[in-house]
Amino acid sequence: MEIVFGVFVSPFVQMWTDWPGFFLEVIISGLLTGVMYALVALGFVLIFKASGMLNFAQGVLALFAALTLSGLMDDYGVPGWLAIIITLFVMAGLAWLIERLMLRYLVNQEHIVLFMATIGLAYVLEGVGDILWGSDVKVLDLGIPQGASGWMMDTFGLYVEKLEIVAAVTAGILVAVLAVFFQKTRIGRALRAVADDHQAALSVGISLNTIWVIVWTVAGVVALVAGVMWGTKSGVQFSLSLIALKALPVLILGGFTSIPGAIVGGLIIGVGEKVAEVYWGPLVGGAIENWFAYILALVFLLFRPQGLFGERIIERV
Amino acid sequence: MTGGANGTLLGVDGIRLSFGGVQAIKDVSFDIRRGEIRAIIGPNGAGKTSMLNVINGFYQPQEGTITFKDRAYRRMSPNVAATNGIARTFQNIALFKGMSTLDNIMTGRVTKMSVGLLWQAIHLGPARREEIENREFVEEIIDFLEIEHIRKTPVGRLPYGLQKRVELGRALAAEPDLLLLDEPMAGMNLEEKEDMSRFILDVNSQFGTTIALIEHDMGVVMDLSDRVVVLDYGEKIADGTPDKVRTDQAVIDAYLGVPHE
Amino acid sequence: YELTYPSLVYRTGPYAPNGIPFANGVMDYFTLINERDGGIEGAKVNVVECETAYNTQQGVECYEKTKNEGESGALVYQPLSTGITYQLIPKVTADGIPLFTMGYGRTSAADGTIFPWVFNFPATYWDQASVFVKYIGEKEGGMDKLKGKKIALVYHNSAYGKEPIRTLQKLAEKHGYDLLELPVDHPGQEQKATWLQIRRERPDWVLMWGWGVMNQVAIKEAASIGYPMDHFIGVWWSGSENDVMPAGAQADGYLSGTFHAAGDQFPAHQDIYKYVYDKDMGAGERDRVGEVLYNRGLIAAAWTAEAMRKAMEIKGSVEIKAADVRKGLEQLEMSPERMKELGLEGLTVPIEISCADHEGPGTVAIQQWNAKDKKWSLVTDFMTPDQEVVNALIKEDAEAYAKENNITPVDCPMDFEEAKKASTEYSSQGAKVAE
Amino acid sequence: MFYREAGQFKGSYAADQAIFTIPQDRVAMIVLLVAAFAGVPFILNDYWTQAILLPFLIWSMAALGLNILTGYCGQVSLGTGGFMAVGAYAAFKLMTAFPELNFIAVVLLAGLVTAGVGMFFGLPSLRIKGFYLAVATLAAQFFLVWLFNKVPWFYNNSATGQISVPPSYLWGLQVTGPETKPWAAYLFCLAFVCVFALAAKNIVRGRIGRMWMAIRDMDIAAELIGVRPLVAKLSAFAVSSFYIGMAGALYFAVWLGAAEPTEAFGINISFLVLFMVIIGGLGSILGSFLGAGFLVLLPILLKNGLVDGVGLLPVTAKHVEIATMGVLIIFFLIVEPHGLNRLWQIAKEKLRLWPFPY
Amino acid sequence: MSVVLDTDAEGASGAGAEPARPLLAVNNIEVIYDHVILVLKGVSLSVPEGGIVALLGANGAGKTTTLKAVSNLLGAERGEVTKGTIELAGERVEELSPNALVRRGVVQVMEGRHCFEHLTVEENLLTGAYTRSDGGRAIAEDLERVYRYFPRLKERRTSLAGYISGGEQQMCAIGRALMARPKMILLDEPSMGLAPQLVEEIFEIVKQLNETEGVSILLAEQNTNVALKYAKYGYILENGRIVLDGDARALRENEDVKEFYLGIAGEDRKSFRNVKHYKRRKRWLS
Ligand SMILES: Nc1ncnc2c1ncn2[C@@H]1O[C@H](COP(=O)(O)OP(=O)(O)OP(=O)(O)O)[C@@H](O)[C@H]1O
Ligand SMILES: Nc1ncnc2c1ncn2[C@@H]1O[C@H](COP(=O)(O)OP(=O)(O)OP(=O)(O)O)[C@@H](O)[C@H]1O
Ligand SMILES: [Mg+2]
Ligand SMILES: [Mg+2]
Repeated sequence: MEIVFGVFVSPFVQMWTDWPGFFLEVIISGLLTGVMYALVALGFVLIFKASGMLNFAQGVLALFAALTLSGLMDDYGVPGWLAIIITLFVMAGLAWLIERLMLRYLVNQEHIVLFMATIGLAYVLEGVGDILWGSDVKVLDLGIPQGASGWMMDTFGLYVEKLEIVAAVTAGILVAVLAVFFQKTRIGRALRAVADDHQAALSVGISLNTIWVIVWTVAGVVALVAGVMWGTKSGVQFSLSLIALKALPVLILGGFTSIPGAIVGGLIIGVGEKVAEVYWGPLVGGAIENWFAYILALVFLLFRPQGLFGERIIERV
Repeated sequence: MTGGANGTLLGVDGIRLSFGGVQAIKDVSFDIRRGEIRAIIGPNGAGKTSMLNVINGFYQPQEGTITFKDRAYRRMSPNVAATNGIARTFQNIALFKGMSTLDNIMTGRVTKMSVGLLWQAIHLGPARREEIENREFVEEIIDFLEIEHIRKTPVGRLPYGLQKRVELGRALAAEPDLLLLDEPMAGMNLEEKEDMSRFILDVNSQFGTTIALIEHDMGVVMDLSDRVVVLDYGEKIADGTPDKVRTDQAVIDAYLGVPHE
Repeated sequence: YELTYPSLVYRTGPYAPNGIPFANGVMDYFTLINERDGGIEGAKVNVVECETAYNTQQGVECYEKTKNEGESGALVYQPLSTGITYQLIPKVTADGIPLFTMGYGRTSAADGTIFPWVFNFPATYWDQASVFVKYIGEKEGGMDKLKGKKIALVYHNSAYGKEPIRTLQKLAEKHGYDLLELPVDHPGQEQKATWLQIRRERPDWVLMWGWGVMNQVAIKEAASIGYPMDHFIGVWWSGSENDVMPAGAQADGYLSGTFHAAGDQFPAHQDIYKYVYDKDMGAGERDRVGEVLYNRGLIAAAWTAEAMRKAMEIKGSVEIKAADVRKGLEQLEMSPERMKELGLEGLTVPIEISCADHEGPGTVAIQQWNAKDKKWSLVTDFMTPDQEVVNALIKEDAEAYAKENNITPVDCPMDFEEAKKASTEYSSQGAKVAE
Repeated sequence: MFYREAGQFKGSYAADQAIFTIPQDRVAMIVLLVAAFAGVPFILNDYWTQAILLPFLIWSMAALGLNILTGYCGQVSLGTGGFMAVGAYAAFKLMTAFPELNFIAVVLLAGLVTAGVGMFFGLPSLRIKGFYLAVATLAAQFFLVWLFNKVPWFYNNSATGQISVPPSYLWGLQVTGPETKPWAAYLFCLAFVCVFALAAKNIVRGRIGRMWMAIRDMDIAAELIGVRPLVAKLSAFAVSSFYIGMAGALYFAVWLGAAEPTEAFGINISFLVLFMVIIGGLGSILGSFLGAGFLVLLPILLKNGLVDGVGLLPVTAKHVEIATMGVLIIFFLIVEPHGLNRLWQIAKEKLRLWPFPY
Repeated sequence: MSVVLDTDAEGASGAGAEPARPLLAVNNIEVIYDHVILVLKGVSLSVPEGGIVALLGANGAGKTTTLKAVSNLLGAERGEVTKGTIELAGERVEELSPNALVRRGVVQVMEGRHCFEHLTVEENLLTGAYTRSDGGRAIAEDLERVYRYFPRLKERRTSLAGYISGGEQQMCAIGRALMARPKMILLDEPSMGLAPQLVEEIFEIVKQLNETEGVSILLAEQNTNVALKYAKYGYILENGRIVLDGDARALRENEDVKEFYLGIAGEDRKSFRNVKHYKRRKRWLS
């Protein structure tokens, strides 16, 4: 009994009593980190929603975008805004290539095969990215504010990362736009149709090719945003692609097919893992946040196998 | 075996089933006697398939009881149903696409086989014996249904009609006491319907299997079934011999449209 | 006669940014040897690079692939990864090829009586940990002041990261500071939780055993929570240009351990420009010569080359094999004079290895980052670790290993402690480093 | 013309159930085995064993395991790395705790332990399906690695958490530890893999295998005809983990000789094995071998080809290699989504029809 | 009316003869699945402008395959047309993408429904109008029209297509095709799983579309009675070959067709109960 108490209650009580602000800080930074994850998760959701494909290359896509951007700025001294525009075009071109060379030959295949293909794609992008831009750490500076927000610090004595606030705002906007796009528009409907049944989609005249170019372009853009945020945070380098692993629990928690789910999932995971690490980590030797995120998601899934907002899994004979 | 030759094998009583707003089945009761062929008909979306799903425990009704072999179940579970001898085929074919015809039918005998993992691993002694015994039984079914030629073909590649036949085979493999057939003849041409009818009749007469049959082809229904129950919008609107049902005005309005000869 | 030096590198994968400059340093130095001196005693060195991507399986593959390469066969290995080191220790012992893990790998390999084929001079993680504590003591105004202080260790949650823990715990017992252990999982882009804890616990000092992206993020986070950089000390794998650059000006004043100086102000570097880059045979970009990790690679190569020379001297012929190089390493003496000849004077300490002691002096200096002119510069002399503590640990671990794998210690003229003392004496003569 | 089953009739169902119904196949198989056991050991050198054969055999074992779970029972798992770690650490603990324990027993026990762990982490599969499950299994991956990294008991409190294998002997032959003769290590693994490949084949063509496949192809229907999902799925997890556990033990004890959890059993292992299974062919025993062979050989061929052949710098070679790997994976999925195994079958079909098409 | 009949009678008879302006002309195509399974061994047929053509045949004869070949959906099943040509209004279409065909007004109702499970019934129907550009009003009208045809769908408009009954799904699939306002519909077993009176209704609808809007129909159907009742011309397909074709009325009179497809032995339909037990396996080829 007192073990339970010791684990679930006392750490918090004690924390709260000796420094309430701190608990708040943990929560806030949890939320913000969550948003950062959500940015990555969004990319996954888009592609899954539109082709039932778990796009493992999303992380590398973000890396690739960030590499291109910083490469353009450092190596060719292109001004930031222009570099961004060029990168957008690059991502679009990439989407086109991917469709042309890969997706169109994989129509109507099992999801696991598609998943596998995206892993192959991840390799290709990784190799090409390295060859094009080299593998040293690149500093990415688009003048996005960084560091602790002085104002918060002074007024509330709270430590809040500016960069993450920017990220939060961006994510909010993205989600709003994309959600509307998917639920309300004709294309959006078509996308969901494709995810359900490639062949039937073809039979009603939906052109998978165009659909996929569209989605992958959008996903590329989202990847760029994620890449910029994380790149600014930790410098642009190979490891950037590994944030995909941070996005996965967010993904299943929110539901593969739900855009708002990505955000909500992000928030829950973010807070969950931070609280766990800060309050429980010390009890067991730390570094638990990685697996804790997954366990947390798992627990939710046991109650809702399709994630919080995912499409119902249809069981019918 | 309990109950007399003509005792009821299965009784559904006051079944009520709804999904959110949709009332799929509204207080339906009927019974199936041992050894008879019982047809369930009705317009699309009347609740026929749902009824089968209730009988073999895939749907849990909000109200009502199911009595099978004189045991009353508040709610049936698929496993209980299967082990007690209820087998079925499905409206939208539910075969195991990746497996060969043979394996599909062998799988139908899952409740009849039991040899443990280790024996299986060395595939000798009991495992091998069991495998061969069951294989022989399955081969009989295969002959019976005349699908020898596709024994080893992955069912995914078979044309629709044959898949239906394999599915029947899989159900038969379980040596069921009650066989539920959901539109076994959909998408077949006349000749195949005739074959299928023959199979159904033979199963019924040779193995004495009781059969519940959902079918939209009136010809078939009227010819094969001993008694017919008619559902419409989840309600039972008629129940009786084919001839009685055929002439029932309510049925004609709701379902048949034009009276069938 | 051609000498084969297999260079296991990782120019790809998550740690590439650190692997590349090191590999370039090695490559350039041997190119210099070949170009300027026509090889070692006239025998050219053939550097065979093999990409491990810092991955053990590939490391093994590289080892097996290269070990019989060329006339001489692989003469010595530098696996550049704790993981691969642990793989290779038994293999090299069986195959009779020396393993030179310069300042990383298995610390207890310092004990030559139990690890005859493994060398890890000039210092180990445990020395380094103890030196950090010593430095802190100085700053606090005496070791006694350490009592009640709080020191946090932020470490890469892996074998490598866990290396210093025991030493720090032992020293904690000794000096009465309390130690706060904060692991960070690979790769470590997300360390909010860690740094929130630091913000809460307010440790007086933070030590970091970081690697790759973890370093950059940690330094940024530290800056964000306004942790004083000059109380933040990184291990020598957390103290390169890569690690501090992304944090920009905020990183100013950040400290890290090292066993050599940074910069290209040494004669050897001038030669490298002259003989290597001017003939554009350089392995990397000219303007990155002299970076911390570059110099580290260069020194690794220098010591290796010297060991080969020694081996030839002992054998009296250039046709050396791996076994000879082991002898060369074991009797390696890098005197101040010799360093001057090689144009390395002041780059690092003189060292002398012996049969029992494969670790050498174990002295470590502290360097500091100057964000304005983007330079690392030494801020201390080379300090000797608290040897009684460290040596004890080394013996303990070495013996444990000996028992596990029933190894009988080779008998050496001196036992480990004495040998250690001797080599420390030796290197202290040149410990003053030209600023 | 010569590769036909025409005119070969099976007298009994037993004969019809044989693994190789076509004599030509049986002969080929025997020849292959003889070569593998009696031929290869003589032409071995360290490089071949360490860099190609051992990895091939051990990965094949792991792939077999995953294929049982993913290919036959349709439960995608990304926990392979973690489960291999369980096997490895079980082996390590056993070997250090009971030095005189026969190494065969060690491997088997390691497998059993893993089977238990696998079953436990398989429980969610009763509720969670498809990619949700796949991602959920990462929980196992991360947790297990964390555990072995954290709890000193697992690595006998060694200073750094590295484990290294003590030497062990079978019939006076050393099978683990540095002085092991390459051929000894090779034969040991080969024997293990062959025996258990056969066992796997037997299981999947029997009742249990059919149960798994039924669950894979249509779990609802399967349940309705009397397959118990609980039994089917958990048994799949158990058997699969058993194989993966043994693979883990061999991987650590025979091949690597030393390991640390974060690096040797990382998530990339999970993916690697998954690739092998998919590339080789889901739901096919042969496929597991083909996949393993493909993914072991390909990088090495590319590496050597690019460096020694084309003469690229190792680094560029590496990048090109990675990219090419990707391209090839995609290429193979496009030509044959059902994997190398299916290609092989089609080839045989064609051969059977040859010289008359169709 | 009769005129039409004659023209397409001669039009379609025999692959060789050039039909009088057929809308769709399939010239002895061969289809192979998975590189090895030869399914269509030279099938030729043609559908005249505004015609209703029935494609009859046992299971596995290749009806579905033929339709998919026309609408270019084979690719998705790893099948391919290896020989022969397919022309739509004189234009070669084997190379076209399926959606290009839909834009040209050819829509297929696939065998086995293939509704979009996670979309509601209404969304399913709207997706049918994906290729249309004639504005929301027109589409809304057609939606109403479909609901008029199938009141049942209107009741279930908001439920996910995955959950509706088999027959409802069938209606949904047909309705979805109608939403595209096609010039030509390829119907694969439309009557499957539909209640008797609905079957009649559907064919009435088809007939009406054909007459009022001149929609051409290619119909693969097992229910030969109805099929030949509404079709103007028929082909009989058996293991991948056309074995008999001709004017619908002619086919209805054909003795073999009578026996094997209409089940009319002599005068009245024989009961399923007293089907003979001896195996009848008469085939035109074999
Ligand atoms: N799981 C479910 N969720 C929601 N609604 C359902 C579900 N299953 C069935 N329904 C609804 O219940 C009604 C009855 O469905 P059912 O499949 O039993 O009809 P049916 O009699 O089989 O029709 P058909 O002859 O077309 O197969 C239908 O309106 C269907 O939409
Ligand atoms: N995807 C596929 N792969 C391999 N073979 C196939 C595939 N689809 C169909 N076939 C084969 O092609 C032949 C024709 O199939 P098809 O579905 O066209 O027949 P059908 O006339 O439509 O039969 P039904 O009336 O039952 O629908 C069948 O023998 C079937 O085995
Ligand atoms: Mg139904
Ligand atoms: Mg068909």
